[in-house]
Amino acid sequence: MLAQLAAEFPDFWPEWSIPYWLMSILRVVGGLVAVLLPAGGIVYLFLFKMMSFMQSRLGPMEAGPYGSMQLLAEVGKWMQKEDLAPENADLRIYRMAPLIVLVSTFLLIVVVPFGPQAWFTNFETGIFYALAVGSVSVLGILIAGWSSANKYSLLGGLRAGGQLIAYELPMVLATLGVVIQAESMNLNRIIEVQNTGEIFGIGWFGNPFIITQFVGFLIFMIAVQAELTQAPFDMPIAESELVSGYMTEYSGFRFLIFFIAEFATAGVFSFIAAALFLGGWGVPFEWFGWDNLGDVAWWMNFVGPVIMFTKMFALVGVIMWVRFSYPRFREDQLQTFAWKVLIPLALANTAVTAILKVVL
Amino acid sequence: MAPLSDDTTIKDGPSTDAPAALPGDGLREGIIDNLRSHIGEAIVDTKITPNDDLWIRVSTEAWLTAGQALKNAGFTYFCFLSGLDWMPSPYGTGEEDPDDEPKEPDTEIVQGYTGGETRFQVFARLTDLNRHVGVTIKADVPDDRLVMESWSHLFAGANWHERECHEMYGIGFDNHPDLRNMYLPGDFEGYPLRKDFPLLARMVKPWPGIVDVEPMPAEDEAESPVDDKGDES
Amino acid sequence: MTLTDRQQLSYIASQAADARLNVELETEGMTLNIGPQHPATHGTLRIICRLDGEQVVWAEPVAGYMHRGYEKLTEVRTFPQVTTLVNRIDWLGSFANEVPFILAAEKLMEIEAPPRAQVIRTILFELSRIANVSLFLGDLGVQMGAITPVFLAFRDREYILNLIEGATGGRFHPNFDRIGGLKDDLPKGWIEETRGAVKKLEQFCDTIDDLLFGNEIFQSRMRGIGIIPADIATDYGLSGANARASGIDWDLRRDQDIPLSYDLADWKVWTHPDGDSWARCWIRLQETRESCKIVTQLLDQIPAGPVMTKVPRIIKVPEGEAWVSTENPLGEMGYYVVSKGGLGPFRVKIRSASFNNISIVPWALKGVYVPDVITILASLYFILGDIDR
Amino acid sequence: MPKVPGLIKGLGVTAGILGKTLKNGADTVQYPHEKEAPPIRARGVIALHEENCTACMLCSRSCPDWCIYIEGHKQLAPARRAGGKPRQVNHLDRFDIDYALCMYCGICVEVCPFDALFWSPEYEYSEPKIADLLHDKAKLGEWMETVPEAPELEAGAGK
Repeated sequence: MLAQLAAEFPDFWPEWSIPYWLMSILRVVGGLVAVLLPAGGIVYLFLFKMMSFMQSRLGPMEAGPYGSMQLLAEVGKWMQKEDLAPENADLRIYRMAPLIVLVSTFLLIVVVPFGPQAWFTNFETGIFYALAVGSVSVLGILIAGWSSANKYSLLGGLRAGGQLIAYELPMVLATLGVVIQAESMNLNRIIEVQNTGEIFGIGWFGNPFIITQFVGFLIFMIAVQAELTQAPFDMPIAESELVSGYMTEYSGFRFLIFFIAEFATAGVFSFIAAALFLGGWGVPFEWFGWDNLGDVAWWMNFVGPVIMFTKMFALVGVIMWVRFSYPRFREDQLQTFAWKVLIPLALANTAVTAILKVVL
Repeated sequence: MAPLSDDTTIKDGPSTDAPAALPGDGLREGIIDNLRSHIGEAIVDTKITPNDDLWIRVSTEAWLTAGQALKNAGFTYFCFLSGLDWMPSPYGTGEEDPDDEPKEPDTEIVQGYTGGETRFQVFARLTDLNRHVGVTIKADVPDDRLVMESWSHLFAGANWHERECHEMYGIGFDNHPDLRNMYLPGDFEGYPLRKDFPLLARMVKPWPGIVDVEPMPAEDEAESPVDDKGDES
Repeated sequence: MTLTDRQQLSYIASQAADARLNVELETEGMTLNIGPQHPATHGTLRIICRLDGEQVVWAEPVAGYMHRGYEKLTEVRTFPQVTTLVNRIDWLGSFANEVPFILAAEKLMEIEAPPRAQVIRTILFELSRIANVSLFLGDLGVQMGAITPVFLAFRDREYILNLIEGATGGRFHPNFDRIGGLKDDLPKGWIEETRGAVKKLEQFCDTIDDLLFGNEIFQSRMRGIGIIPADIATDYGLSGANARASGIDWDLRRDQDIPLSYDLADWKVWTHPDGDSWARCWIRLQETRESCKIVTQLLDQIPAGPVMTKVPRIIKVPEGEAWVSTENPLGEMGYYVVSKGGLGPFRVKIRSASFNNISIVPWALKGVYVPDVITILASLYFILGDIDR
Repeated sequence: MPKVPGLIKGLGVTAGILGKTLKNGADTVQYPHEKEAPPIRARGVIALHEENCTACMLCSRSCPDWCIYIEGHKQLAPARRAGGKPRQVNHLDRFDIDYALCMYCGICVEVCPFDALFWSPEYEYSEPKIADLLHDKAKLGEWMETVPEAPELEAGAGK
């Protein structure tokens, strides 16, 4: 019965249309899931468990089995807390700042494809858009730092501003290599190229750009680490010097938003990195005899997200692993590293890619 | 910029099993003679405890020059500087039975090693890191004007110690850059380490050690409160 | 004294910072209060920094938020009661605080502890050094955002604290030292347990070496930062690892005649020529290893015999003055005890290491950046109870 | 062997501990569910053996913090030997220790000439209010049950 249904399903798939309102609801729900699920998963898996295990302890164990409900308990705690604001704070924008940071995360998820048809929007210039709205969070952080009327917050906000802008550039340049190789800025197209491509005639594994663009991948991940302000680049937060920097004055619900945004953004950036360098939602098309995006079977819309989430968690795992192992740089060392090492390297990478693209 | 020493693991720290040549009393006498040759009669008194330690008391005026002379003689390491109040405390330890006859408080000021004429003294300790010998240097603080020369330009570390001494004993230091309180609020009255400053913790509460064993009703109270139950045999 | 390039640069930076304060400023500086409630101040130290951008042009520590007036309290306590007070000066290495005070009282009474007590004292002294410095090594990472080392430090320090508790009854405040010896002998099985724990601590040192000291980021944060030349160090009375990191070969365990059993063991005094934050931290790492070595060697050499000499039940210390200082985990800690022949001391001057070590902060912080303030403070290593007493 | 960069080594250390924790379990103890036994000598709380106390005030007087409060009265106790005269003994009315003040130095236990005070390793007696930390002789007596035997001494311990 089920097998029969499954066999017949592809036939009516193209005609199977969803009304616009349902589509909209699906997208909103999907967006919430794609942002909040990674955030929750990352916090539980990495922040609560992996970090604890790396420090030879168990982490939260009381709320739910193996402490799995701990995050919900924390959310409950934060919701109950008083919404505090410093006396001299610029209240309106002070309250707005966490939302701006969170909104930028939601804006980012819009272009991430989870399957051949499972996307929110299919921009032709998807990666350009992603890099552009990725910087919106800087505004939120700067606003938070300035409006808190706290010197630590101000220093943290300024550091964050300088750092995020400095690392935007290597990130853009690192993606440039991918864009040159894929000849497209559409993320779904980039994924398609990776899964249909071949390296020196071997197409069995596709062509995930992590192999040909390894330097670009490294630069991208370092830049992501800095964008996310995770150690060793966490000086805007720097709890031991700036007492959490721009987040110092936030409490309760607003802190929760910052907190969610931090880990949701880690997830979304890892989604993008997975799409750019790890072949995204796809499996090498050759395995199933697909030629292009149009051929991909319908079930990839359901398997794709699973693959995406797996890759995302793997990447976030590396980000968190680094975070829990390294001390942080100093602000000027970080800028030096960005401008004197990463950017020249990324430029060279782009140039080499471009030359090879033309030559080969 | 290259690191100052490239090797992060310097393997040849000096190693010794036994203490390097320990100072003898001859060395300590030599120190006194050396100091006397510089500040002359300003040395009022000295004391050597055999194979142990050395005290020198200098006159009030020579406090700074003595420090300078000692520093030049190799005592470069500044250990501490503080004050002494030789007046016996009028309050005791707060552990007196109120029923007892109040004892006449001892008011005689007796200075310790190397003597002295005044109630307050300052003392400091300097160490010679090469010869492994230390010296305690003392000076009287005149009773009518509790002010000494500051050592803070001689030993930078004396700055904080003099501030502490000023706040605790009320001894001033001339030419000290910044004689604010370290611990106490700026408008605090009194000098806590002076013996006539009461320790409130021992004043506000009665001593629980006062014997509080009610005697037998209709019995004479000559017996000691401690019963002989313990030596049961 | 010849200055290296780096030291000169540090001087130039601080001079530049000075000059900037003196000229008419077009921009306004910012005063940043680090503390008294701040994660980097290990308690309640407050550091007022005047900043130009993120560069410190002037800094001053404000101590005293934890002043407990121990020097006054000693005046109303008997000699055995004072030991419980001095336990709480440097609360991470508390046994080490008792020893110099007891030695000073013993010096005045002209008695000496029996050899067994001396060796056990030395072992406990070194164990409290390990407990203290291992926490420093872990905390060092936290000051720079690496959160893992501190948990490892807490885990491994626990082995030492268990030992101290097993022998003395108190984890943090042993109160085990008595005038004339020790309160009690070691419980059975303690020596074997100590051997195992010390091995674990040696492993901990290697882990920290790999995880933190070997890390290039850590090195770039610590190298050439907060250089303190030797003459400045002696001027301020820096002691312990801070002085040895400036190339001063001075260790009170070796360089004075003291009734502790350091001469029974074969160990090294480490010095480093640089005088920067890195040197200070590295010296402490090496010292922890040396302490492990001392403990392992002394465990084999505990002589049989009593742990207490004959002392009267009610201890009256003869009139006199005595100064005894020992090489405590934080540096030179000494007590100047004046006795008038009574039950309690007439005056006790407590010379604690952190007080001097932290008085150099205004000098050392000139011209550095805010993040370096944290690393320099961390590398100078102070404990609030040791500053304020 | 070429030197492994510290950055890689650091990642290796944390991964190693992660693996060890997964394999052998954590080094921590899940406190309310499982408890570590404190050492025999641990100074947890002071227990009072009331029968031995003669209200001699020695502990109260030697306490550096003045946190022991003793009251008593004299009364007649039956004679030790048959036909003897009734003895006069001190009866303890009040023996309070204020654990909010106590520094756990153990001087009172040491000075007690009649073996009435003991250290117990018991540690779970926290109270929500500081005032409730003033424990009376009934409470102190309950802790007598938890007082362990003194440990054996290490070889070579002399008298």
